[in-house]
Amino acid sequence: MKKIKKSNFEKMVNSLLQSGSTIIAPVLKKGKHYFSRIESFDKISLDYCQTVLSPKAVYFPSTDSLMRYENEHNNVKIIEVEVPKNPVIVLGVKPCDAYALSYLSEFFLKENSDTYIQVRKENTTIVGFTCTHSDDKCFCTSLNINPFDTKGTDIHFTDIGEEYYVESITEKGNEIIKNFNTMFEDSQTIDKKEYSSNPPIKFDLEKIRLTDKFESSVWLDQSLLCLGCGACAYSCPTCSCFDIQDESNPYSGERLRCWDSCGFGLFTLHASGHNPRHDQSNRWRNRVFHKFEYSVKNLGIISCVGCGRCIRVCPGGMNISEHLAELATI
Amino acid sequence: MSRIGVFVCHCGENIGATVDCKKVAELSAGLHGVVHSVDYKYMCSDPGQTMIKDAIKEKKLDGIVVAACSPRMHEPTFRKAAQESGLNAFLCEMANLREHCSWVHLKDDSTTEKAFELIHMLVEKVKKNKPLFPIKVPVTKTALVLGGGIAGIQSALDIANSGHQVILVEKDPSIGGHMAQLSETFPTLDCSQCILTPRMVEVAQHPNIKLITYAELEAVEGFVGNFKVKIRQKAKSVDEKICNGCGDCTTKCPIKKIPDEFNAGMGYRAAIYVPFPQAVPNKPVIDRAHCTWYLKGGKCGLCEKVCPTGAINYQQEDEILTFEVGAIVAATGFDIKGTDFFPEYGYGKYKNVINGLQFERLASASGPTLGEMKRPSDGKTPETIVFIACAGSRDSAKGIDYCSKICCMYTAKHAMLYKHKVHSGKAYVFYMDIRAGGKNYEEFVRRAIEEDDVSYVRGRVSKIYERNGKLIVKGVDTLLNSMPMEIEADMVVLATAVVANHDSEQIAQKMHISYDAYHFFAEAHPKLKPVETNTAGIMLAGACQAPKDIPESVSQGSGAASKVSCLFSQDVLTREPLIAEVNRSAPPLYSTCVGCFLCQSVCPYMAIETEEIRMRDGSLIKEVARINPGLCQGCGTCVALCRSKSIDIHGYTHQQIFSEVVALFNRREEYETV
Amino acid sequence: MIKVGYFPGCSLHGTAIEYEESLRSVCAEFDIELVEINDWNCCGATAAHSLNHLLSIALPARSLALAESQEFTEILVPCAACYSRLLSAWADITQDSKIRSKVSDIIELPLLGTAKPISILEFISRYILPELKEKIKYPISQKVACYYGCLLVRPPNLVHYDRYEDPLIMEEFVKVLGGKPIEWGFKTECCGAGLSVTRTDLVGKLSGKILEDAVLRGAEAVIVACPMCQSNLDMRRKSINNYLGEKVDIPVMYITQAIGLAMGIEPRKLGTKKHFVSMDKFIGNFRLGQVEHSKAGEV
Amino acid sequence: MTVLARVSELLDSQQINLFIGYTQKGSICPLFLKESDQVDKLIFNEDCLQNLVPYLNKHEVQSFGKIGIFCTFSALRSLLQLKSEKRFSNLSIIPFLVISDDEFVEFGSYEEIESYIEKNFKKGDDNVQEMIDKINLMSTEEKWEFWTNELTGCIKCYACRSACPMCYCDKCSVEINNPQWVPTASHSQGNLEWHVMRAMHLAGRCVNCNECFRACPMDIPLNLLTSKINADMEVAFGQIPGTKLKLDYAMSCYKFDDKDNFIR
Amino acid sequence: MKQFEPKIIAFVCNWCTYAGADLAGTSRLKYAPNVRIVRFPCTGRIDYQLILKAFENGADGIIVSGCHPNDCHYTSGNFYARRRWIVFKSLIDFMGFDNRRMYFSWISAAEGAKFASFINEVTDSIRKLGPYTDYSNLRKIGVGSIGEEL
Repeated sequence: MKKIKKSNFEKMVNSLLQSGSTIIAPVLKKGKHYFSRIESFDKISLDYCQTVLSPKAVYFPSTDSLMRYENEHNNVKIIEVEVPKNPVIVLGVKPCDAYALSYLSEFFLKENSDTYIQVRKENTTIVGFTCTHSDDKCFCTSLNINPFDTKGTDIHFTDIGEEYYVESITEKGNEIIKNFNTMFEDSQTIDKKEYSSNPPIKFDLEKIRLTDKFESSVWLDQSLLCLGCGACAYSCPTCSCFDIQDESNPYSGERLRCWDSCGFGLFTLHASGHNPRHDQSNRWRNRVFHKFEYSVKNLGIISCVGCGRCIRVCPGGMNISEHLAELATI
Repeated sequence: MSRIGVFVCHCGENIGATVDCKKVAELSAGLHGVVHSVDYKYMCSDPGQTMIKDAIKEKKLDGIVVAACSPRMHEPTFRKAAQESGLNAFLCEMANLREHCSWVHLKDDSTTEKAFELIHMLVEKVKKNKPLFPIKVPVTKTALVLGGGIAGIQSALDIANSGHQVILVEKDPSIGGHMAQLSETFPTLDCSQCILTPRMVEVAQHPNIKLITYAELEAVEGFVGNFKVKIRQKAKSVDEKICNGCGDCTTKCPIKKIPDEFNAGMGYRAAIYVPFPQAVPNKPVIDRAHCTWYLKGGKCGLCEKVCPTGAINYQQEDEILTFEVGAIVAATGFDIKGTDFFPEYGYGKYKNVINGLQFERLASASGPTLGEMKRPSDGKTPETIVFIACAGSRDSAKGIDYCSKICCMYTAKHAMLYKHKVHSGKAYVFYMDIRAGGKNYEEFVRRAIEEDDVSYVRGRVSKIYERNGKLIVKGVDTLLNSMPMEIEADMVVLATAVVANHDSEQIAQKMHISYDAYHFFAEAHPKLKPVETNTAGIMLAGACQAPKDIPESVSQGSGAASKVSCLFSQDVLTREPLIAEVNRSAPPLYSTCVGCFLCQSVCPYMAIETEEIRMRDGSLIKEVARINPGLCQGCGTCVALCRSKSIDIHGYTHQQIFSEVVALFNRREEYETV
Repeated sequence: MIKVGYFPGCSLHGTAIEYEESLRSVCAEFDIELVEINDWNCCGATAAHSLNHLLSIALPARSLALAESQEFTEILVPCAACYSRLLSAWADITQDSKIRSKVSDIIELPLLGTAKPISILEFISRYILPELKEKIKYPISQKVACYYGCLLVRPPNLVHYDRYEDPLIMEEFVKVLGGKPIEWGFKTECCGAGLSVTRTDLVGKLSGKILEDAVLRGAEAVIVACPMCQSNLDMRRKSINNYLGEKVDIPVMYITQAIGLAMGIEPRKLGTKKHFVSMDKFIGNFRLGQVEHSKAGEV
Repeated sequence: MTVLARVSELLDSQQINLFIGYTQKGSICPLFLKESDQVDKLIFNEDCLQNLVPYLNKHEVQSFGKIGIFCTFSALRSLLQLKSEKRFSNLSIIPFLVISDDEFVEFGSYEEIESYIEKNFKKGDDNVQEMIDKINLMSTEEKWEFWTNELTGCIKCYACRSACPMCYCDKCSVEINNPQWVPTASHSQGNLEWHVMRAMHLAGRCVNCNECFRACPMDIPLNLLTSKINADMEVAFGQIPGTKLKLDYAMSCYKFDDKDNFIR
Repeated sequence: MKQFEPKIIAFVCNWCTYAGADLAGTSRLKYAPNVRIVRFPCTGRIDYQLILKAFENGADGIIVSGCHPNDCHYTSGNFYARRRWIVFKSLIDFMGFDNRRMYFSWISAAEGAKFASFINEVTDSIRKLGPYTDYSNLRKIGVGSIGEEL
């Protein structure tokens, strides 16, 4: 275990910036935090509860170009898109988001490796931070995630006052420590819990049994508040649905992968006009089932990390932790 | 994959001199989906057209672009050629290389480049064209004429005489309209009734005319050739079939002091009445608003007692008559402003300030004074009389900006009639300008001034007040020193403005025709379609469109009749299919139209109606807009208004225009190599 | 207490002081405070507006801007000439933002047009009329002539509270006061104020015709709401009498004076003694008891 | 009678099957009541700003048939505007405007809403006007920079659309792909075109409820766009959306002398 | 270097401006060859989104033209269009679009000369402005990138 003085941490970040790494970190804008590319250390604002959007776009951008093509008279020429390979460091990732990023790489890479995401993951270093601020919307602990967990990070920092307590998790983490070995000092193992936030447990995960609730009326009751936008899915660190769009004119075109949301009515609309998820309640049920049932079946992981973003952004006041608590009681 | 043919015309030297047609054809051949591209000296010539026809057949073309002159010139020619070779006419587009390119630019690469681009745009458009078929609608050869004034009478007679059935509807108990109220007519001073009544009788006797008086329009549905109209026959309370028109009832009726509409309130009539002696039909009706039987619950009943034929029927009810007609002539006439519109002239309280129509009745031999000049207050002969022209008209402060057109002439006539009856009298006319455009009109006015010694004063009257039994008229003579002048008059006649009927707005809405800011009905085009309305199959006649005198009303009546006859000369109407349509999609949506009906309010032709989409069991799924193909003229305003883009217009579809626009660009670099 | 912005103009502080006195006395009875616009200036009711349109707006607009800064949304302008100028300026600046910004530059004050001038007649019908009836102690019972003059209800495109030919609003007030307004044709005829200095003889003719008709129809007083009308009809009696060839002694009073009298306000608080033509006869006639009453009050 | 008692009464007597109001759960959020037993959870205070009318456009909500609803002033305007656009033909709606616990207005008809709005009309938010004025003062380049920056943040979640009472199309035209009018991708151009289109669709229809701004997770001031053009339209055409029961849509009428200073 | 020649697209109605352009042709008036005309039945049909599409696809300037008020073949299409343009203009001005690249005009079927001189004037002024890339460049922001804000 290592530790690093905060002054050295700043020097390290500046040195990484100078070496050409792209650094993405929480930044304060108009009173809210967003992950954003930074040009200097002082833009970083680690003193935050939750960013509006998750860092998932590091792997999975909201709009991603998959390929381009050009018409040459009656032939079509395909132009491949190169994913940039420059090193990217994501700084200040909370355990919930790191957990989510590890889910995303499972999802995109486990069976059929998605090249675009593969390349990005290879070039990205996730620098995790122990969570220090939580609010009434956070519920990671209810999902058995601790606010100081290291899953999904390459290197993990814990703020212990004048210094950061540092755990290297992967080879990429070791690399950083090696590169800046003068700045890191050895440290005792500490109890990170003392330094982390501690969101209360809101429901008993064990009691949520979805399998027999598919036809329950609870979905309609809960989804009445839902207005059917995609704010929850787009802010969610694990939502991975996308839509393929071809933008074209008679001469050329581009194939794009764009975020999509199962909350949209259009999501499952068939060309025939039939929509198997016609009502918002069907879509809401799918969202909960996906996170707590299907992803467990497919990947063995619950794909909700309790970050609470969907609760914060919902214009209709949907609160998934309350809804899960309700599900745990029936 | 499309199979498009491009045909580049040289138009002799017209295009060929500035555009390199051969190169354009070569470049076009390289366009995606173009399988045939040629140039030729004269595409519109017989060999040129044969070239196109042969290529369509041989190359199995599914769309052609003829790059030649303006489509406004030869589009029909080439569409016909396409049609003749089995390609739907609407799969042919024209690129305008002559008017829009070769004639307006110099011989240059950029001109050739433009020519090619124009073709390219239309190649992309024509790929999205769909076969269209002319719209055919059957025609019901019966016309409805609304209004039995002189315009309506003329229209009805002309249509009937050309062999078609006519239904003539009049709101009053008799036809005749305002013309029947007039004493003499300008510029000939012949008796109005003498020339009108024979025509009224002709209407009544014409085998092709069904006359319905005391009736009003209730509703109009449908479209050109296929209107369904509902007429409310107001209860006359007299059985027309039995009544012999003896007139006993009207003389015996005890309620006699009802201001007489026909005499413009200058005389009185009974509660059961015939509006005037020459009325057609000459049968009385009961005015229920004044009749004791209705007001006092079945008392009186005198008319029933005296009627020799038992024609009185107090229990008669309004009846709704339904007719199917192919065309409608609106000839609902006009009204004039009352004197109460003019506070400065005594706002209706001075009995001796009257309007022009009232003067007509005073001057008429059949009027309340039997044609003698007697002023309303005391029956004395007015020794000094003042006529005020433009009372309201051309006065934006009164909200009437237009010229009422007939006042100059009838004021001259009035002054003349007065002078002819009261030789010693003094007549003044205050006017702004004299507008006497028309055959023998100016001469008529000069006669009034020169022969009949009417004093014309160019100036306006600011105020009239009564003092010592005289009307003090304060005005100004702007020609003589601009001095204020005061005239002590015995009677004043206001040539009040001609205005639309009070209910013209409702009538227009029932017919779905547009009207102007003054509620006069709007013609389809002020110059070229003065008789038609925007709603196909509905024509206008007379002063319901704008103020008009008798000859104009008669001409327009005949014009409307001839439009109707043209319409009726065909059994089936054929229209270009370039009209808008609301989309359909798979259930459960059925249409992306969400039924907000904002498009309805924007349609100049009121062609958008409500369509109910129902389940097989009859339950309503949704209401969507539907464009009536009979009414739509294809302007596309609804298309651009529709938020969900649920409306599209054939010939200019979203896809077609979109492709045209996108085709134009994105190829900046390529030109370097051209 | 209702506070209303108040633009007196030069007349109400000078020749028409009795107009202001009576207005304030009446307002006091209705718990209305008239608050003078700070540092108001001349309305520009001269021929200026025919020489420079922009400046003719700017002059009254300054007073409008000052009223705005005092947060008034309405300004009572009792003088008809001031009212006309202020209203025209207000209309110009509210209808055209370009003019507004130009004028704002000229007067060097922020100007939005949020303070709208209202005439005395609008003011009465809005603030006085609703409760007037119950406050009448001595109804006027005589025939009176209501005279509006040229400016009070014009121009038609700006003034909408009454019809511009043959207005009726003052007659309504007089009826509430118990009076009998005559029907006559001179309500908006010219009194000759524009020629008051240059052609006094014409004033005699124009004003004379007005008074002649009022007298002929049995009116015992002329009621006005414009200082110019009042001064012409009241002060020019010499030339009027010259023109008419007889002496007319019909008094000319402000509508506010008439209201005050009917409410029983002491005549001295209404400035009734400040006219050339005595109002004593009229006051005596309509309610003999009133004078005694007020005297009793003084004791 | 308090408003809560009245709501209970309506629910108990089945004059309404659903009541949509507000409740406080950490923050204020909508509450859907089917029975009167939880009526005491309803609250109404000055922080209850959300326009609940958009819920009435959802077919799931419409299936309740008879619905009571708390309305803010702009929500009332949206109800009226929606009615003029022939919405809610199968729905009976009882809107409530709450002033205090004991003081409330219950509307029995749309005519009553119309006359209430006429009598109590209040202009939109001053802050919004202030922002608009601020942007108006910018140069063209500054405006462009301001808006492209703001709209780059858009993630195309369509929360603005979902939360807008006036967005009720069965198929939004952004979803039309033949031709593809608006790029669905959330690149800057797609975002800009989407918001231009949305603003144009709300021209003459926006009731200034500012719901789009409130709903936007990225805090983009979308309400400025709609408020700006509707304020301009009010000046130019004299029509105010959501004040008339009879359709009074500025984009579907015209005056002969509509003023323009740019058409040559 | 070749001189920059702007690409201009004109959306015109069939009855007035298209006919006016025809008249310019029959009168053999000469004007700049930079404009491509798209024919519509009426200005009422012209969708504001087409303006965006044209800019998106690289137009340097746009002309919208139809019948003078009161001259509309369909009586009122141009009045509705005018309102639409007034509103659209207020919106895009507020959003900072380069309003020097959009021209609106009324050109009747009789105004061939006006059409020709208008085209020349528009072409000249847009040529001076240079290529319009602000709009089409937007397409490149936010694709495949991590973006400004995540």
